[in-house]
Amino acid sequence: MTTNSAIRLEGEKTARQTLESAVVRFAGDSGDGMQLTGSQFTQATALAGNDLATFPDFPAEIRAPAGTTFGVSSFQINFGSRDIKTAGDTLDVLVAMNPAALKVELRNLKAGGLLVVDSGSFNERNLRKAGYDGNPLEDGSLAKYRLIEIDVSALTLEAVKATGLSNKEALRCKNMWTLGLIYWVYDRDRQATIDELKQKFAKRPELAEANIAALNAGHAFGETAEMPDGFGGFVIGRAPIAPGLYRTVSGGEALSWGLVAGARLAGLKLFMGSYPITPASPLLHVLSNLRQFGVTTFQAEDEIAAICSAIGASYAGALGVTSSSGPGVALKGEAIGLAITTELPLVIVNSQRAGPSTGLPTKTEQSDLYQAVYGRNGDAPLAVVASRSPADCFDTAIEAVRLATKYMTPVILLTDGYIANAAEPWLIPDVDAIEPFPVTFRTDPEGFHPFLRDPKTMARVWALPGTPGLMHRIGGLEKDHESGNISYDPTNHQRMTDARRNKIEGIANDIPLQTVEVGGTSGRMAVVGWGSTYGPINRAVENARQEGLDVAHIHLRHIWPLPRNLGDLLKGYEKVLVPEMNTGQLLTVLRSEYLVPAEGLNKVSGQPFRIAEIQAAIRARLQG
Amino acid sequence: MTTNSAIRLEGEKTARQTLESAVVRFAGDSGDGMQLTGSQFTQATALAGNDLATFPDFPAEIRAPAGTTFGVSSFQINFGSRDIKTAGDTLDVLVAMNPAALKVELRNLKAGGLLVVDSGSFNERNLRKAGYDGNPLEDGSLAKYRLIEIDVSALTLEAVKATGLSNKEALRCKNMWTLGLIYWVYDRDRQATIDELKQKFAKRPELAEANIAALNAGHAFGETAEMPDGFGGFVIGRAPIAPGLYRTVSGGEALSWGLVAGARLAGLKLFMGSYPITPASPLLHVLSNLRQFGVTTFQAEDEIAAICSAIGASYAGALGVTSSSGPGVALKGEAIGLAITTELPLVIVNSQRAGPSTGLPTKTEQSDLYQAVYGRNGDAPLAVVASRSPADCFDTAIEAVRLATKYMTPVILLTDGYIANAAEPWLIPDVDAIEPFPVTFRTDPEGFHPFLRDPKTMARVWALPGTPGLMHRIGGLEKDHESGNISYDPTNHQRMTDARRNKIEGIANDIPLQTVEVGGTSGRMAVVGWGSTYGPINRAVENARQEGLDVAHIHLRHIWPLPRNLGDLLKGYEKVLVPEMNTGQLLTVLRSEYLVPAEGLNKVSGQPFRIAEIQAAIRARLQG
Amino acid sequence: MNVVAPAAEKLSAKDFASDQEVRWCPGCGDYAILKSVQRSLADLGARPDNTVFVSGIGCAARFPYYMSTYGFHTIHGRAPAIATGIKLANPDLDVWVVSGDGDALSIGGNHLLHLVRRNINVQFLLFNNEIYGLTKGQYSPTSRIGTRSPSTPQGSIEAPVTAIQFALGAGGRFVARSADTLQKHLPDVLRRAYEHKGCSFVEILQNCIVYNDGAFDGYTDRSVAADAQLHVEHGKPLLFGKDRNRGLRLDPKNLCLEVVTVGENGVSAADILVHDETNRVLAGMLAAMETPMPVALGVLYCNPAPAYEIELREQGEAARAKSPSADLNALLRKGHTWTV
Amino acid sequence: MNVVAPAAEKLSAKDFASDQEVRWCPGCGDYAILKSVQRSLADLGARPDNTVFVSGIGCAARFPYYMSTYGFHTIHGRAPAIATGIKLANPDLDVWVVSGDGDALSIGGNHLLHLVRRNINVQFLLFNNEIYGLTKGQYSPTSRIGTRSPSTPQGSIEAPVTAIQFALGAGGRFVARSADTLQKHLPDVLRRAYEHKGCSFVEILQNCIVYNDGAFDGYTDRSVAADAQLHVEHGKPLLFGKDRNRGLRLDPKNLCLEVVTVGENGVSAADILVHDETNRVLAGMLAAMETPMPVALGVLYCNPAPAYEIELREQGEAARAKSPSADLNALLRKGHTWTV
Ligand SMILES: Cc1ncc(C[n+]2csc(CCOP(=O)(O)OP(=O)(O)O)c2C)c(N)n1
Ligand SMILES: Cc1ncc(C[n+]2csc(CCOP(=O)(O)OP(=O)(O)O)c2C)c(N)n1
Ligand code: SF4
Ligand code: SF4
Ligand SMILES: [Mg+2]
Ligand SMILES: [Mg+2]
Repeated sequence: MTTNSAIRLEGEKTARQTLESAVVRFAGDSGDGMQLTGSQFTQATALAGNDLATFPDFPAEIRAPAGTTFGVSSFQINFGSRDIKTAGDTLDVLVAMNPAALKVELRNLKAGGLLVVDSGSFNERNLRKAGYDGNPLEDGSLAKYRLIEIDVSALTLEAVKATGLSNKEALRCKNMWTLGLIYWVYDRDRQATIDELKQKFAKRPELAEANIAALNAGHAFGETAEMPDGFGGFVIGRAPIAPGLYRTVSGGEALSWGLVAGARLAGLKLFMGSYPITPASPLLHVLSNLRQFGVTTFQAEDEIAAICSAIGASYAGALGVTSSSGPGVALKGEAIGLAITTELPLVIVNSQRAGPSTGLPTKTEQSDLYQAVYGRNGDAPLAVVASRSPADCFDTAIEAVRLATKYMTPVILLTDGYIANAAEPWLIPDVDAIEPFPVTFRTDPEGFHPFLRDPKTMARVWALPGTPGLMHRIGGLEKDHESGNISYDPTNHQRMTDARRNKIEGIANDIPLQTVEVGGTSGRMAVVGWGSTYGPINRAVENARQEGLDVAHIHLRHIWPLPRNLGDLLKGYEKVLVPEMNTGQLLTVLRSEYLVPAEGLNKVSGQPFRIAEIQAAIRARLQG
Repeated sequence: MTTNSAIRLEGEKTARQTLESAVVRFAGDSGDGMQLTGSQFTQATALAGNDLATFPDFPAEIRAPAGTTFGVSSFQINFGSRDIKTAGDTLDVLVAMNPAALKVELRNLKAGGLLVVDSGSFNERNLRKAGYDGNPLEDGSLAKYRLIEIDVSALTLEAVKATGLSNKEALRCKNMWTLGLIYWVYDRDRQATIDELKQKFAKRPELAEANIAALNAGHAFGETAEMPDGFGGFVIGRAPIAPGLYRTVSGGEALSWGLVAGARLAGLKLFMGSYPITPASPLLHVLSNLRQFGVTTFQAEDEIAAICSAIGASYAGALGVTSSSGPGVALKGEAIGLAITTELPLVIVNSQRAGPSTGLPTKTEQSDLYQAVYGRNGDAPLAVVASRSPADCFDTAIEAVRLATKYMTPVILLTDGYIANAAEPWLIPDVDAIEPFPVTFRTDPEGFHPFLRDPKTMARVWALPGTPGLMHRIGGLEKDHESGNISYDPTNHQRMTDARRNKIEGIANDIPLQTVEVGGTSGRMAVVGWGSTYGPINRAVENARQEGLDVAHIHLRHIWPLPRNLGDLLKGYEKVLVPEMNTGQLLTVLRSEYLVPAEGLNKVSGQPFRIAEIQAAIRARLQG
Repeated sequence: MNVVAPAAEKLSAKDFASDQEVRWCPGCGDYAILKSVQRSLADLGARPDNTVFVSGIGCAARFPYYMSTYGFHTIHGRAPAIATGIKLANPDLDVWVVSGDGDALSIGGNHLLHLVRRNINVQFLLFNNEIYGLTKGQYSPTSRIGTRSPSTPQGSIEAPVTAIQFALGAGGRFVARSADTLQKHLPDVLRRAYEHKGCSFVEILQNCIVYNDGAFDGYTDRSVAADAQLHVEHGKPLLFGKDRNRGLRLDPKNLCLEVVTVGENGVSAADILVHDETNRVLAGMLAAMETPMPVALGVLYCNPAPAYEIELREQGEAARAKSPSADLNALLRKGHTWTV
Repeated sequence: MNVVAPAAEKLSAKDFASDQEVRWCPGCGDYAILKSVQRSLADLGARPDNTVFVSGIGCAARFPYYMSTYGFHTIHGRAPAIATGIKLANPDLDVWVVSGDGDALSIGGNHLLHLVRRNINVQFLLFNNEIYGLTKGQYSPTSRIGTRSPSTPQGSIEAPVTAIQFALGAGGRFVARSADTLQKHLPDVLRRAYEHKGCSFVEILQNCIVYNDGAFDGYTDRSVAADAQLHVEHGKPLLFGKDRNRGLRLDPKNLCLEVVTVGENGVSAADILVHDETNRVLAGMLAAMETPMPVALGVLYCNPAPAYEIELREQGEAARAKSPSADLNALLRKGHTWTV
């Protein structure tokens, strides 16, 4: 070993190798700043013109003891010069800041992949905490990887010495050193990160200076140090992306902004009643900072109060929104029924997580579809839409607001933990160019009845308290089809039940016909998905088609009602495969609606699908 | 008119006419004691050896103002010398104690039916309250009925004069006078009623005396007074009923007793945590009086606390039971998930009522099947059973307890407002003759793990706090498949999800194969029902078969998992018709499970099906 | 639906009555409360079109149907949460919540706690009949120990919650008590509640003639009223009785109240405690009084603090003042962007 | 799973620790509480196999996993209800409930109210860190006004609920307060709670080092502790301070407490209030004290009443005594029957 740089191999560097795409994972202790590292790398990668997708993976514990395997925090990014659909099945590069990170993440690294480790953290204490008997850096167990073993700790201390920081603070810059090195690996520009560090530490310039010094040192190390096999770095060209202004956006942000945009398009103020819960809280947090957009947020005492406050707000003329995850939405069931029967607009966002019960709060799943479509007492229909990706949250949120206000109905918007936390590049839309759908409140007392319906949409009139002359009473008991007064009349109950059902079914006429993402509109197999499985399904179907298989990808945004051509469309395929991160919930809906012999591909491990899993299933079922 | 008896027509009485069956409805003000009248008539009819079915119909208001239409309280009974399956589509006899009762109930009376009215209550005030412009007794509008118009009020006062009661108290005996008359009409024995009155008013013998006097007077009136067309009364012979000891039983009673019997068969104490709600409260009330059977009842602060207390009780080694109606069960969703994931036995009774939301609390419906089967977050399977009639509640309750304890799972038991309130004759079983299914608690620390499973049932072991050496922790987070400790391992989550699912699906091997109630095991049509529609479906299918139609009746007790032969069975029919008092909920399950093109027959009016409605639908769909 | 012209002229109690037939049991105490409320609203010059009655489920909760105002009959226990949403979305509305003892203190206890604590400016009327009326007579959280009911055939064994003590424990800033039959007193209390800016909590003792008849006869019956009711008034001595010579004295050693008679045993008028409605400790002691002490009626505590929705509105205004343009396109473009 | 022999010999604190790795943030106040509880159970001679820890959701609620007793980590806010069921099904178990300020007072407020009111014999430990720890730092119902958090970037605007006042308002019969760092005081309070037959409510001030660090430094920091903490003891004067010469005096006119110094301004030892833990009014006044008054720690109120589950058991026994046979066949045959 040379002093300070623990590179084992020698030789001249080769030229940068051009790749189509790469998957990198930064993994370290919760305190190691891996999420920041990841998001900075994401930004630099976006600026370099790559397409990308990310997957932040937090520990369940707030701040697990240092060095433990359950305290490992990671950030994965897949980027390339072609279009990128998932955060990647397997890793090309793994950065492991400590033994625990290596222990947890190594199994995802490809043979021959680049493995960057901070050898400075591979001391006996850390090895033991990670559950290693020996030191993997020394026992040859990593032979099948390209190991870059560096004492990042020491090099960082060295790099930031000039700033006079304490050892503890100086070591906090390790992540920037590493980031600098990976910037070198992929030939990324450091300027945006430098700017951001300056802004972030505006009040403590010595910290900015230290972090920047570490970043630059890491990069310089890449430029100058010897690398295994003479490794000279990669280059990944620009992706063929639609031109325009881009940013990276997380599901939480896009969803919040979509709701704000939707409310504005409807001409309403937005009221958000919520109660914190993983992974739904980001929505509450983002919206809490948007007061200037006419947004009111209310942290209620529980989920029931949260939805009830939103119902009250809608009743008073705002757009009521409530947001939670599975267990919290379970508590809202009774109140959702009230919104259905009083026919008030309401958007209910469910950021799904692994269940049942408390389940695995930080892991992703799609197992609340039953709850969304069926989970209430009585015949209580509503509309359900689902987002497929972080950026798609913006559009689906607007669609949810449109349906809620146009049809005077609660709408459930399904997203999940993966979408809420992941980020992706987003072609920023021009909000002014979106067709508005302004609400009209009833003001004319002449002939007014609160349950008069629009003959086309079947939506009832919306008359706000405070309006002269329109005083009326509504409630959860069955209502007369006109006056809204309590009615025990059997015919009226049948009529209102039918009206509620037909109103929601009628939405099918107001949503786009189902299109096919990839493949033909008939054939041997359709793979039907919804939500965050979009990426892996899409890539898997594309791959399978390249293998010559006759398979198409259909992805649903509207879960209820379903697009009116969907039944016919599905009947055009010999087989229908429905991959879901649940035990087969959309499957039930499709089979019952269309009597198509659809089959499920079900994964309930808290982890997103891998492309390969879906591809294998397509292959197997087409052969089978 | 003759004095005191307002009989209009003259002539000699004819001999009693023999009938196969009859439908009688007693209708009056809430204060008129119609429910008591009805239950006395039921008893006398049962003692006379008829088969019978009843339908009590209460006003929604606790005590509506006298004379209003919404204050009308009725009791309908169908009885006969053949087997009786429903409370009857249309009335042979209507007793209307006031104008409001006439107004509300007349539409159900057959042309030519017997109409008994208390003309004493047809004063202007009451007529106005009932919404009559004129007096229907005088305007010829009742011409198509056999009207028996009697000043019951005056005759009652007369009859009880000797007892010295106040006018107000004396008039309270009107219902007994009327009952006496109807006893004459059907030639019923008064003794049981006389005994009961004596017992009821043991502390106020003058009231007993007055009521008995009125009863006798009404009967004597029938014997002696002139009747329209010389009407001489009916006679209805004994029904061919299985021999044994009988009683009448309401759903609330049978369900309570079934739960107590089930707990005893399992060797457990019963703990019932509940919160009052219509129509579920009777269960709480009945069980509250059964403390001597090892029953503990707990009126919780809400439905969430109710189920949670039951979960706690099960955890501590009792049989936890909770009971509510739709809106209350909606609130239990999150906690049901906890019971599912901790795999504790629990029985959740849902006495369904008309929804959505508060709906029509006093009206019946079957619209909580979705909620039962699908209404929770996460992949959260449990078992669902449904009672078809008041008496059937006893057996289904035992079955629910058996499944809950044998499989360590929550079981939802669906009943409804109709079943809860109606009463029917019941061949009293010998509890000692029922096969027990005793629970064994784990006590051996050797090799103990809380999530070890019985290889056959897949139920986990049940180890009670208080047991030396078995200390362990359970909870709502995903658990290691053995130790029960928190596990974030993806494979373990998949394994546990599969285990929960397979355990419930495995119950299908432990329930009877589905049988056919009436008709062949294949043919042109199967009518598939569940719950309280049993009666009307059964009779409708029998009638249709008598018309020569090839149709069968299949009635499900096990809603989830479904009997393992059901799919094949249904595929043997050309058509499957699913009548439900909802918009098609079992329909969804059957279509999705078996891909059979089943069709719904849906009635959501808060009223049970009429036989004729189902019969017409069978006819139409077989022709169509 | 009622069309009431935006009238400048004074409305009468009748103008606040809807066209719906009132469906409580004949003789129910709710009738008298309904009348009091209708009369009070008229006297206070409230506008039907600016007034909202929100309720949960129960007999009491049918109240909104009988008012010609806006009305929302919601679900059991949740009226406080729905009222909160209404008030936050439109703070200009006059919002009244009507609830029963089960609705407010059993299933709805948590929402009530937080409504009171947050100090949302609504009038919360708790019709306390110490029983579940609508579900036919089960005991409630305010039922006295030993109450026999369909669910407690052997008698209830729970110490009842004292509504007023609960409201004080929740941090209530306006806490008052009256009774259905007090047709002069109740409107006075309602007026004070209406004028209070913040959450006004009013317990109204209400007779359920069917399931708990006479529960409050010990206080409200004419024959005992003078000696059994203590009408508190801010700044006035806490005196009661036919001759208004009985009063409350503080025992400072034991920190408790005792009933004394002025002119007896050397008790003088100066010994009698003077009611201070801003004193929470006194309010708590008054609330806790039980037979043989008199029941304290009137405004037990009133000590205003800023209402939640006003503070919230101010925060909104501050945010808007900081970024007056509220340009959504700009928001979407904030932070790092790049052009392809 | 732990196999602990039904040992006659005395257990140590370690015997109450499970084999699970403790996963709170390093430096979290929960560690100290865990230690105190484990030590207390050992000292009290509790049996692991007869002890159940029940919790809801939150950082605090992970507690049961770290105890070698029976444990049930339930759902958010519902631990009191589940504990109730456990205790009613088996009154012989020792049941402890561990909860956070959000779990107990936000979503779970209603269940806590009723647990306390019913007087179910459990020890309820509320770890109050005035923040939502597990969900990453949102303000809680005990957060002080102005708390900036991810959901209140402009500062919270709600008056916090005072846990002890709430418990008293709910009718609590045992109400106490201690803090994570008080390693002598806390076990004393836990012992009292354990010995109390009925619901024991214990608030434990707990430092969340990540999201609300130092929230209680004004009371718990060594430098201020003596002057900022008042340790109450039944029958002893309410004195505190380095020199134990500061104390509480009652102002009987205004019904409030004031801090005085013995020996100054003519204040004598006799002027100092003596703590009476059976006096609810005093407990309320002590609970309400805020800076610059000291924080009251110890058993503020203890006034036993029959525990619910004992009364319930007695009712069951009475019912069984009345019909000792409990013949199910006879029950089914009671009332009118007939033979066909
Ligand atoms: C979720 C739910 N649970 C239970 C009920 C049944 N329920 C209706 S009102 C009521 C209690 C009524 O008591 P209270 O609030 O005191 O009002 P009162 O009828 O006495 O005026 C109950 C338990 C319901 N409607 N919804
Ligand atoms: C039904 C439901 N709602 C919300 C959550 C999310 N959640 C978990 S713990 C918690 C609050 C934690 O705060 P606290 O009770 O004070 O405990 P701490 O973490 O501070 O110890 C919340 C909101 C949940 N798990 N379940
Ligand atoms: S049941 Fe009681 S509270 Fe309800 S309306 Fe009747 S008298 Fe009033
Ligand atoms: S977040 Fe706070 S309360 Fe939770 S473990 Fe960390 S320090 Fe403790
Ligand atoms: Mg009540
Ligand atoms: Mg907390």
